[in-house]
Parts: sequence; structure tokens; C-alpha cells
Amino acid sequence: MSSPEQWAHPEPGDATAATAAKPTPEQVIAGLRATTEGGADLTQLLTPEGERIASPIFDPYVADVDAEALRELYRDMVLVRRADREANAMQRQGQLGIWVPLLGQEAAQIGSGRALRPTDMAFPSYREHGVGYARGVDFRELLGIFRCSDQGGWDFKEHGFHPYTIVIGNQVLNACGYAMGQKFEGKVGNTDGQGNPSETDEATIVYFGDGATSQGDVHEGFVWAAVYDAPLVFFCQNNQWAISEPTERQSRLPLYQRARGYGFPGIRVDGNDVLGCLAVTRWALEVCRNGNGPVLIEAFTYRMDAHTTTDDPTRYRLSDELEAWKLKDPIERVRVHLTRNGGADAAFFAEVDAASDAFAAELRDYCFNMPDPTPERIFANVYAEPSPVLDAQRDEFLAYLEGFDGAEEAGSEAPGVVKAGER
Amino acid sequence: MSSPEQWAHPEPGDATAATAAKPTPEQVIAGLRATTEGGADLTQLLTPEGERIASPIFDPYVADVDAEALRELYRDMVLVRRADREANAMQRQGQLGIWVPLLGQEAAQIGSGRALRPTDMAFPSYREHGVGYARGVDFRELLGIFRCSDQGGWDFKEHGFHPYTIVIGNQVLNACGYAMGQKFEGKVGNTDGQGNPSETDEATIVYFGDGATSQGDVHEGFVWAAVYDAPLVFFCQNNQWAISEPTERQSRLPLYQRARGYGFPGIRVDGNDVLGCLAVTRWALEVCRNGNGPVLIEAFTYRMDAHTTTDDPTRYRLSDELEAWKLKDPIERVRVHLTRNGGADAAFFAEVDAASDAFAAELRDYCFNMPDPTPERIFANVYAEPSPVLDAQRDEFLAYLEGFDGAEEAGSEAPGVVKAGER
Amino acid sequence: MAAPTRSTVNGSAGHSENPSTVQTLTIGKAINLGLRTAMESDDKVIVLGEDVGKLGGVFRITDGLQKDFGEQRVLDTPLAESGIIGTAVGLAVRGFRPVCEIQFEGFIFPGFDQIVSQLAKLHYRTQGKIKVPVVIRVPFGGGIGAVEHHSESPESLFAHVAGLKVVSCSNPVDAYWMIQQAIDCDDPVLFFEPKKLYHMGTLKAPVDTTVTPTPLFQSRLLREGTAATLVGYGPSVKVCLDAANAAAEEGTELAVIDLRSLSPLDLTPVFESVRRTGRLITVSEAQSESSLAAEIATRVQQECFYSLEAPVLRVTGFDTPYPPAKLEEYYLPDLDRVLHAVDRSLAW
Amino acid sequence: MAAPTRSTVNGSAGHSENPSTVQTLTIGKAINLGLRTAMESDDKVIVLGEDVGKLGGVFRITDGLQKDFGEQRVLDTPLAESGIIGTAVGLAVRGFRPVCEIQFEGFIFPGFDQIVSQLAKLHYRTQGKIKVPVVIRVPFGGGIGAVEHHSESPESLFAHVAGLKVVSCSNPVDAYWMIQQAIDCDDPVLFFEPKKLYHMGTLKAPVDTTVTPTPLFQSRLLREGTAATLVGYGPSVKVCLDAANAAAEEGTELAVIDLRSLSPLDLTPVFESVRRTGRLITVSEAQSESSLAAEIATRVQQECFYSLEAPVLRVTGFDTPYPPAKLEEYYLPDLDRVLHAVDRSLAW
Ligand SMILES: Cc1ncc(C[n+]2csc(CCOP(=O)(O)OP(=O)(O)O)c2C)c(N)n1
Ligand SMILES: Cc1ncc(C[n+]2csc(CCOP(=O)(O)OP(=O)(O)O)c2C)c(N)n1
Ligand SMILES: [Mg+2]
Ligand SMILES: [Mg+2]
Repeated sequence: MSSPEQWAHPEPGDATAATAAKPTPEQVIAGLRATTEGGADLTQLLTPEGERIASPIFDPYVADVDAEALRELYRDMVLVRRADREANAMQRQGQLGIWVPLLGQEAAQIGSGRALRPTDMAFPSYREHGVGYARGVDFRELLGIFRCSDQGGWDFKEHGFHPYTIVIGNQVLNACGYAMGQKFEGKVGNTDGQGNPSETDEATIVYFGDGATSQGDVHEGFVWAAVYDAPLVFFCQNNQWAISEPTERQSRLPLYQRARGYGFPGIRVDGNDVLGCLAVTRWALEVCRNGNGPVLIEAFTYRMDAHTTTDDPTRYRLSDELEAWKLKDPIERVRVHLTRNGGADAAFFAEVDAASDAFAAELRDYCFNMPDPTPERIFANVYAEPSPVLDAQRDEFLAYLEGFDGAEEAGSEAPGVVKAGER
Repeated sequence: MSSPEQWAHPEPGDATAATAAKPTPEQVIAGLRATTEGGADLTQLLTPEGERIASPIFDPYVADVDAEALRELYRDMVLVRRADREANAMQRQGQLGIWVPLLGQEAAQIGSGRALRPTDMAFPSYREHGVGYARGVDFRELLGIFRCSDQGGWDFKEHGFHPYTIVIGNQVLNACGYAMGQKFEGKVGNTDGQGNPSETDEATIVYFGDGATSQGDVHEGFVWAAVYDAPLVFFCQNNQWAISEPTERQSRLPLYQRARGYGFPGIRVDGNDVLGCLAVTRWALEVCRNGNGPVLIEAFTYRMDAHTTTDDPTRYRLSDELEAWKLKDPIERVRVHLTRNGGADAAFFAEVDAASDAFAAELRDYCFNMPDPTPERIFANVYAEPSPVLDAQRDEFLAYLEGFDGAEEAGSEAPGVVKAGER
Repeated sequence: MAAPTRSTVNGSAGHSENPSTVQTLTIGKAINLGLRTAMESDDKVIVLGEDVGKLGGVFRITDGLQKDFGEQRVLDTPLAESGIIGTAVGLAVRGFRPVCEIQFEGFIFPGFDQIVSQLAKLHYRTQGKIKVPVVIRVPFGGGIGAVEHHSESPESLFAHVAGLKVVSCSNPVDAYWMIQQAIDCDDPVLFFEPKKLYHMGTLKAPVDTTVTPTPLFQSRLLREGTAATLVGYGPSVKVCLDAANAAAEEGTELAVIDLRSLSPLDLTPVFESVRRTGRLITVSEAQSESSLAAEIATRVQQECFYSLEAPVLRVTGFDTPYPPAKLEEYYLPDLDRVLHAVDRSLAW
Repeated sequence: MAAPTRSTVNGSAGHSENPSTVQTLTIGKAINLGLRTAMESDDKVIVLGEDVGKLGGVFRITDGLQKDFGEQRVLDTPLAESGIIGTAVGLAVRGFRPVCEIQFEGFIFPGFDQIVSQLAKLHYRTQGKIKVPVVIRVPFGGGIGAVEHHSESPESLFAHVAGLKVVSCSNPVDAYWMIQQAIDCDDPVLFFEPKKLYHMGTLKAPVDTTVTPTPLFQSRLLREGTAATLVGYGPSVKVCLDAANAAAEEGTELAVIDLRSLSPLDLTPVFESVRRTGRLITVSEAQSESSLAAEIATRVQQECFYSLEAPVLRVTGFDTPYPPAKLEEYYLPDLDRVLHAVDRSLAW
């Protein structure tokens, strides 16, 4: 009984032997956490050592990725990591209320994000800063949420990047509805007249974590997308942890196999391999654009930092694990590959480093100078159309606040049992 | 592309051909509704023609079912059907507010219900009158719900039969919690000292429909049960319809295959075959009692009547379908089998018919004489411990009601702008 | 629409001269016609829910729509309410105007999270960049002799959630217009339909499709009065009117207000009436504790403090789960309980 | 426990003579100790939720429990709140007394359906044959500078649902006792914990584990007063006390009541106080519309109609979603807003 595969098939005959079908913890881990490479079914185009592995199926999807393109992917990842670290540091300095680091997930996010067309739509969770960057969202615009100045300020339509969703799983159904809309509008399964897939066809991608797979909404998203053939790529970043809970707390089987029960493809890709993520996501988007309905991608990766800046991972995981994953760093393998194959020279790397420093400095500068929102914001945009009750509440409160200003300015006492502001 | 199986496995190479992986409606139906027998994977021990099919795996589970036992199963089904028809008729006569018929699902309910031990627990949905009967609940006690006199009056502990649950899917999680409790109390995976499975081990079975499989709660039940190895049999009666929606509206794949994605066995049994349902459920319960965690059973059956007495199925399904299923009647095949194999004679069948008439008459009598609840019931048992606020509300209302009685009795006018009761 | 007067008791405004624009309809048929009209005038309007297609919904409110608009405009969805609301949100982000049907109010709770966390907050979150013009139609209330979860009145829960608008209709004319106005509204609207009255022939009224309707978020004075004011919505409006009629026969004139909009509340007519009558009774089937009825009472005692001659009283369902339906005649506010409250108020 | 007097402002009763039974604790540590005590005295008590095991919960309230009671008593569950509540219901049917932790109040909504449809109704449905002694611990309220869904106050939604009991603690002594009483209660209890105060050192208080605690469903007068009455619960109690202290310095004596039980409401002390002061201000972070604050106002205007010299006023969060936390100092009721309301009441 070497693989948890068996649980996927009824084997009635085995049942009489007590606990015969019961997985040992080792078996669970073998299936879920698998080998260091993520198990036999792992799709990988670039090894941790920077070796390019041929894949008859997926190579065509990255045939256009020459050295220059790979350098750009490298640059993306370095910039995004640098920005992530800068934001993390700014949280420590009190400039952000919290930060949700993406460290270690650069390849999954850049690879999948760069696979999208401008007309596609991405629905992130709350950790997809790298995807946002790939979608052309100014990284600085992501900071407002974590500085608690806003709740997501970018233009989702312009960038094809939906606001962050914090309630685990919600966005999966929202994305599914959006994808159904793409289909209802006739944006899938078209040809260009010469029998080639149409350039105007669209798809949607939705991001969620390993922990999220337990939520009812994610299941309902699977059901809906399958039933409506929605052009939706489910992109699960399995970073091995849901805060303090390892993937074993969510599933007996590798997560990509969830798709089996619904009747659409599920695939596991090395989430630290930017080329693999790019190829697999491009393939999946194509399946969707062609009208074949949803695809589940499990990007097998690792959360190299804490869950958020308020989390303390030393309480629940061993540092060995982190060390083992460091050897599979998503950026390092591209650097090695570029270097060994003459795809980039020292000057290039130096230039990227400098660019990332500049990028971080800009971010820092922006963050330190970000204005606080004004009290009016509390009442603004609760509704698209007016609500007289709320307007009255606003007016009353703003008048109350003005009372303070007046009192302070005039140096006079605010009326009442205790002077306003005196506490 | 003959089977929807392919959707369960990623076949990246296919994706470039537009709509290659997209199922035709015929394929969907082939997988979901399958042949008249429910598809290649269908487990069946007794054919619609009353033929006994050998099954090396499942025969041991019904080795004890001799002619007498089969006659008892037959009797159960006839009685339950008769009671169901009687209740349906009483609804038409205004004695019940609504009735939820089980017609056609007798084998699934009696087969699975009779597989349970007294110490097991069953969590029904709202259509499992046959299971309730098999658990020893007086059929009359089921009527109160549908007469709207109560919301489920039987003693769930005595019968190992939880109250009905109307909100689709909720009971699946409740059952899972109960099964986790059985496990936490050490009631699974024991041996009797001689290495045989223990007689005191327990399991739980939960009933739900094909439509219910779309609900988040059912998914979460699958996740939980798998992760905690809960001794829980998921018994899905796929009666082909969720009110007006056929199973295609819920899934691309046969429902038993859902289990694949979670890593526990899923199996499809002919839900109109009482012997098959008995055997498969016994097997599944054994898997659970042995500590091997959950099993999903899809009982492939048919709702031969309306969804409820308020439903009009002529609006959404063709009568051919019903006619086709009549040939697979769950009771008829047992009668044929018993007759052909000398398991029962005409006297037996006459006796069962007479017994079922008597049973129906009792039911009728009981229903016609069922007392209405009194207004106190509105306020009773909202809480286990007192709530002074509610008690005050009750006292005030009862006093108000007494005012009417007083007014009527004394012939005096109730005070106020309009005489109480005068409308 | 002319200012409402006593002659427009059931919300029907003065009839049009052109008979072809006037149809005499039940509330159920009026909603059906309203949906049809909305779908005809904007192809982004789509209807989704359980059994809304061939069956036309368990109450037949969507009858005939799938036949005429097809399966991509009228979706028989998988059986999962979070899925219905969650995909509706996504469809709205895409530019559609989805109208969800929840089969019975008791089944809205699996979708509560999507309503509270996404539907209600997306517009605020994005500072108006995303509009979510989703309508959720909810048949609500009791009196139909049903089993559990089929007779509840959860509207207060939604009124408490900022970002949602909540309305309820009580007559065919409003039903026809309000559903269209709700669909037209750029905010998410919970649309509570008095299921008990759907097919009640005695409530049939001529619906003129050419008049200008009352704005969606306005309440309406149905009847002037001097002794006390009654305020209700949905199924309770009929109870209030019946009570007022009965009282009038005894010479007591009760004012009746149909709230129509439960959030935002339009209490101006209530304040005005209470200033005249000095007394208010709110009537609703919902549990009273922490309810909309409490909100009305609180705001009235604040706005009309010196006018009130008795405390605001509430006639509601009791603070219990909905009882077995054999008992619902006791549970539901009726004419007698309303008049009893009027008596108490007058005697204060 | 001695009748509460002004000296027991933070809920701490007179100290025991035996120092070993007295520990000086924050609210967070007091709940932790209460949980531990409950688990020690009844092995049917189990704790379940996300990250409650090794991590001890994101607020560390379950710190150390899994280590000492094992993985079958303290369950790190899959990430799904309907699953947490739904399985807890089943565990309770089996005879357990589950204590669920919801990580932040904003994440309770995926479990709302199980709470409303099963947890709240099973006892009623079965006429008492099934008890569901489930406690749902919910860290709630704002003021912690968090992102969306981490600072809300949804308690009114639960107070509106019959079959649930709802309580909130405001100090370490209550925290220690109330969690145990809630676990002991045979009804489902929503236990709202003021997360902002969990680890606030200035609120530390000596907790004597040997005294007899106040019954769970009783409110408590913390401070007598003559000018007006303030009523709060959870995090608002501190705001009320601060306001009363500030007012006292100016010679205005405000009564303060800690509601403790939000459903059922124990308003007797409120009525008594209002009869003396003639004025009431309710303070809570929740949105005001159709809220618990409205319930209190409604019942007080009814019970104390002739005593009130001004309408009951509410100081609450606004009727908006919780704003970006940079603005929460404006959104949350504070001393100034409470005193402003007192002024308005006095000037009425
Ligand atoms: C419905 C809900 N429950 C709980 C939380 C609190 N929470 C935030 S992130 C998180 C873990 C998520 O894990 P995973 O899905 O693996 O994503 P990751 O954070 O690892 O990217 C939890 C429990 C939440 N945001 N939403
Ligand atoms: C959450 C919820 N949504 C909707 C309903 C209304 N409803 C009652 S039965 C039913 C169809 C159920 O179909 P299925 O699960 O196949 O069970 P069956 O009735 O066929 O036995 C629906 C939609 C409900 N009871 N609960
Ligand atoms: Mg994760
Ligand atoms: Mg069915």
C-alpha cells in the first residue's frame, strides 16, 4: 500500500481486514507533501538546480520564452520579492498595520499572472501581490489595504485584477460568476475564421490557498464551473500551511486530485518553477477559452515567511522544513539557469538588483507619505444611490466633529459636562 | 471519447483542439444517468427481473439473508409503500399539510436501514420514512411533522434515528460530528479479544439527495470525515431529480465518483435492489466500524411520485421516464424472485397485503384523531434553561388568550375598540 | 403618480384611460410581469435560482420566463444558495443585473456569508468602482401551513447589515413596480415577497403599466387616522388595514402606513402621523427582539418624544422559532392582537 | 458573590483570604484559565477551531490546551466555519460540550446557517429531547488596527435569533466565570469576547477562583448615578466607565450598567436606574439600525415611559461597513461621543 491513490477507488474486498484502508501518517504525508519535488505527478520545467526538463505536453506553451523573456520573469520575481520584503520591513516600523508576505511564492504568482491576457480577469485572495504586479497594478496601490487607509484602491477593470477577498473562499464563487458571464457573452469557444482560436476569447483565474479548499464556497465554485463549463482556472497555491495547520488537516489526498470528483482536469505543478507555472497556466487558460470548462491547478510551493506579520511560525513548524525549501527557491533556479546557459551576465543581475532597490525606495517613500483618509470616507460609497438616513447620520457626525475644531480654534470650551477632547 | 472518465484526469495534450474536452450532452447523460441499470460500475445483486447475481465481494455481506429474511425485507417495503400511499392520500384529504413521498425508494431505504445495528445512528433528510420505520420509529410518529402539529416527536436516542433535517445538507455535518464523537469515545476499530471486529463498535449513516451534493455543507462533511477518519457512511439517494432539476444540473460525473477527490471509497449501488443496498451498506458500515473512515454510497434510484404533494412533475419531466423506471420497481423484483425460487407462496403475499391494509388503517385512524398542539407549545422548549423575557411574553399572551375565553364564556364584551373575536 | 390618498389603499393609483395598459393581477402575477418587463428592456437582466426554469419556481413567479428568454437568461442552478449569491456577485461585476430567487426565506442562510461579506461591501470596499446591482427575491412570512423553515421573517437581519437595501411589497401595483425599480437600482436589494398573498384573489388589483410609480425607497400613508398609527410592511399591511377598517366601524380612526422600504427607512410619514395621533403600533411577523420593529420604535421615541402619549408598542411574532403551523394562527399578528395593542395604547 | 457595589467596578468581587486561589489576569488569560478549568472538570468539553492547537489560536486564548488535553480534546479543524459549527452540533447530540472558536467575528457568517437552522432550533424542534450545549467563542469589536472583517460587531444578528443565548464579558473576573457558565449552560451560547481588551495590562484584575459568581444571564450595575444612565457591554463598558469618571470630575454622576447578557436581556437594573435618572444612553460598537441597542431603547421607552425625561439615545458604530482602520477612532464610540450624547440628553 504505497500510495494513497487507493482511497480514490472503492476496494470493498479490503474492508474486512480491520483498519486495512486506513492511511498511516506517513502515507498521508507521502501523498500530500510528497517527495521534495511534490510527488510523481508534479509538472516541472525547471529544476531547483536550474536544469530545463523537456515536456512534450507543456513545452509548446513556453516555446516563445527565450532568454530575454526569462530575464523578464526573473526581473519580475526579484522586484516582487524586494517589494514584499520592503513592505514587511515597513510593517515592523509601524508604517503598515499588517503585511501578508508572499515570500517563496514568486514563481507561482508571476508565472500564472504572466500567462493571462489583458482581457482576462484575475480574482486574488489576499496574498497575490505578485499577480497584481503582473497585471500592471502599481505595487504602491496595494499598500493602502495593509496600511488600513483603504480597502483596495486599484481600478479592477483596467488591470483585470479584482479587489482582494479576505473571507476565505468567497472569491471562488465570485470568479465563477464572472467566468459564466464571459461565457454568456459569447467570449469563449470562438475561432478567428481560419479555424484558429480567437484572440478575443477570455478566461478567468481565481487564486486561493490549500486551507481554502475545505470551504463550502470553493466546492460550490467547482460544482458551478463544471455544470456551466465556465472558463475558470482554479489556481490553488498550496504553500503547505494554513496559518498553523499543515495540509494534512484539510485533505487525505493531494489537492489537485479534488478535480477528479467533479469531472474536470486537475494538475499539480511545481509552484517554485516560474516556467512550469507559466506553461501550465497558459494551457489551462486555453482549455477554458476553448469552451472546455474549468481546470484546477495546484501550485506546490511554500510559504517561506510567517502567515502574516502578526504570526509566529516557530510555534508550529520546524526550521528544517524552511531550510529544505530554501534549496528550491523560485528565483535562484532561474538565476542559475540564466547564468549557466549564457542567458544573462553579471551586469544584468546587478542592474536588476539596482532596479529593485529603486523600486523599494519608491515604495517606501510612497508609503511614508500616504495621506490618511478623512472621516467623510466612513460614509462614502456605502451605497451607489443615496440613503437619506445615512446622509443624515453623516451630517450629524461631521457637524459634531466641527464642534471640536471650532472649540480648539477659538480656544473656547466645548459645551457639556466634560470639555471635548479633554481626556 | 466514450466515457466522462477522462474529465477526471488531466490530459493536457488534448487542450489545443477546441472543445475537445467538452462533454456533449449525451456524454453527460451517459455518465450521470447511465444505462437503464445505472452504468458499468453499478453494484446489483438482484436484477429488475428478480435474478440473483453473484458478487464475490458483496455476497458475504448477505450470506445470512435466507428466504425468510428476504420475505421480511419484502414485507418492510410493502408496508412502507402502503403507508406512504396512505399518507399521500391523507394529504389530499386535508389531513396532512404536505407529504413527501418515498415511492420508488423503498429498497434504498429498507436495505440501508436494515443494515444498521441498534447502536448505530442514522441522520435522515426529510424523505426517509422507510429508514425511520426500519429503525423502529412508529410510522405514526412521522406524521406530526407533515400534519404540522410538531417538528419531529420520536425519541432519537432510543431509535438511533435523528430528527428530520429540512435545510438541504445541514445534517451531513451534524452526522459527521456525531461520528467523530463515536470515534473519540473509542467506539471504532476495536476487536473482541479473539481478533474479531468488536460487537460494540459503532457507525453513523447520513442520508441526502442528489441535489444536496452541490451544497457546501456536504463537501465540508466529506472533508471533515476524511480528515478525522469518522465512521460515517454518506448515503446519497440519487433519485434523478432535485424537485424539477435533473442530476445534470448538479454534476458532470456520476455522484459516487465525488469520493475520489477526497480519498475515500465511493460506490454506486442499484438503489432499487434491496439486497444490493443491504450488502453494500453493511460493507460500508464495516469499513467505518473498523476505523477506516468514511464511505460514499450512491443509491441509484428514482423518485416515482412528485417531489412533494405540492409539486407538479408534469411541468418538467416526461411520463416515458416514469414508465421506464416502473420496470425496475424495487418491490416487484423481490416478489418475482421469491415466487420463482419458492421463497414465498400466494398465502404469504396475501398475508402481507392484509397486514399492510391494517397498517394503513391504523395510520389513518391515528392521523384523524391526532390532537392539535396548544398555544403553550409555541413557547415551550425554546431554551433548555429558563428565559425570563420569553416567559413573560408567554404569560402575557396566554392571559390575552384567556381574555377571549372569559369574554365568550361570560357572554360579556371584551374591552376595546372592537370586540375580541368579532371579525 | 398622484400623491397617495385614501382611495389608493392597495397602492393602486388612478387608472389610466387606455385599458390595454391595465391588467388586473395578483401579487404573484404582478411580480412575474415586472420581471418579464425588466428582462425585455435590458438583456443584462438574468434570473437565477433553484427550479426557476421549466417549473417556473415553486410559486410560479418566474413562470414562462425560461421558455421566452432561454437558459442563459433564466438559470436553473445547482442546489446551493452560497453559489447562487456568490455567482450573482461575479455576474454583477461582469456587468449583469442578476435577480436571484431564494426558494423560501429559511434557505437564505447558506448564502448569508456572501450577502454580508461580498454583496453588501464590494461597493464600499472599492469606493464605488464596483457596483453590484443584484436583487435577491425572498418569499417570506407565514400563514401557509408549511413545515419548518418555510414561514420565517428574517428581514431584520438584512436591515442590520450596512450596504444592503431591503424592501417589501404588499399589493400588486407595488409588486409590479418595485421589482423593476429594485432591478434598476445600482445597489443590492433584498426583495421580500409576502408569499401568503401571492395568489390571493381578493388582493387582485388593476396594474397600470404606464403610470409613474412611487419611488422605491418611500413609505406610503395608506389611510389617515387620529386615534393611533399602525405601521406594517409586506403581509402585515393587510392586517393593519383590516384592523383599521374594524376600528373605523366602532368610530376609531387609525392611520395606516405601508413601510415598503425597510432599509433605508423612510419614517417621515410615520413621524408626521405620530405627531397627530400620539400613538404608534408596529406590526410584523418577525421576532421582536433586536428587530426592525425596535428600530422604528427607537427612532420614533426620539423624533416624536413630546408627541407620544403612550410608548410605541410592537405586535410581532413571538421570540421563539416559528412554531408548528397548526399554531401559526396564534403566532402571527392578527386583527385582534393589533386592536388589543391599540386598546393598550389608548389606555396608557 | 456579594451584591455588586461601586467597589466592584471591574467585576472583581471581594478577594478571598487564600492567596493561592487568586490570580491577577488579563481578560485573555482569564478565558484561557476558565477553559482549562472547564476541560478539567468535564471530559466531554472539547475545543475546536482553526489554529486552536499548537498555535493556541491567533489570540493565544487556547494556549497550552492541546498540549495538556491532547488532539482529541483540542481540534485544529479544517478551514471551514460551517464545518466547525455543524460538527459541533453533532458532537453535542452525541453528548459532548463543544466550545468552538471563530477566529474573528467576520468569519462567523459561513457558519450562520448551521447556527440559525440547527443550533438554535434543535431543542425546540425535538421538544427538548436534544440539547445542544455548544459555546461559540467570538472575538469581536474594533480598535485593533486591522484589515476588513476583523473588527465587526455582529452580536445583534444573534440576539434576533430565537433559541440562542448571547453574552459578552468586559473584565477578567467575568471572563473567567462566564466562559465556564456558558459551557455549563444546556443552551447554545454565543460568547462575544472584546478582542481589543484581551491583553490589556491595565485591565488586569485579581480573579478569585473560589467565590460564587454572578449568574450568567444577569446584567450588573457597576456604578450608581443620578444624571443619566449608560449601558454597555463588552468593549463598551470601559468606554462607559471612562465617561462616567470624566463626568464625575465635573460633578455629573452617571450610572453605568454592564449588560453582560445580550439575550435574554436582563433589563431590570436598567429600568431601575432609568427610573432614577430619567435618561438613558446605550453604547455599542455595532451598527445601530435594527440592533440590540434599538431593542433596549424600545423596551425602556415602554417600561419607563413616564420616567423618561429625554428619549433614549444611542451611541454606536455608524450604519456603514467597518471603515478602513485608519478611521476607526472616528467610527468607534468614545468618551467624547458618549458625553456628547449625555449632553444632548440633559439638554432635551
Ligand atoms: C472564512 C474565513 N475563516 C478564517 C479566516 C482567517 N484566516 C485568514 S488566512 C487563513 C489561512 C488560510 O490558509 P490558506 O487557504 O492555505 O491560504 P494562505 O494564507 O496559506 O495563502 C485563515 C484561517 C478567514 N480569513 N476567512
Ligand atoms: C438549503 C435549502 N435550499 C432549498 C431547499 C428547498 N428544497 C427542498 S427539497 C429540494 C430538492 C432536494 O433535492 P435532492 O437533494 O435531490 O433530494 P430529494 O428531494 O430528491 O430527495 C429543495 C431545493 C431546502 N430545503 N434547503
Ligand atoms: Mg496555505
Ligand atoms: Mg433527488
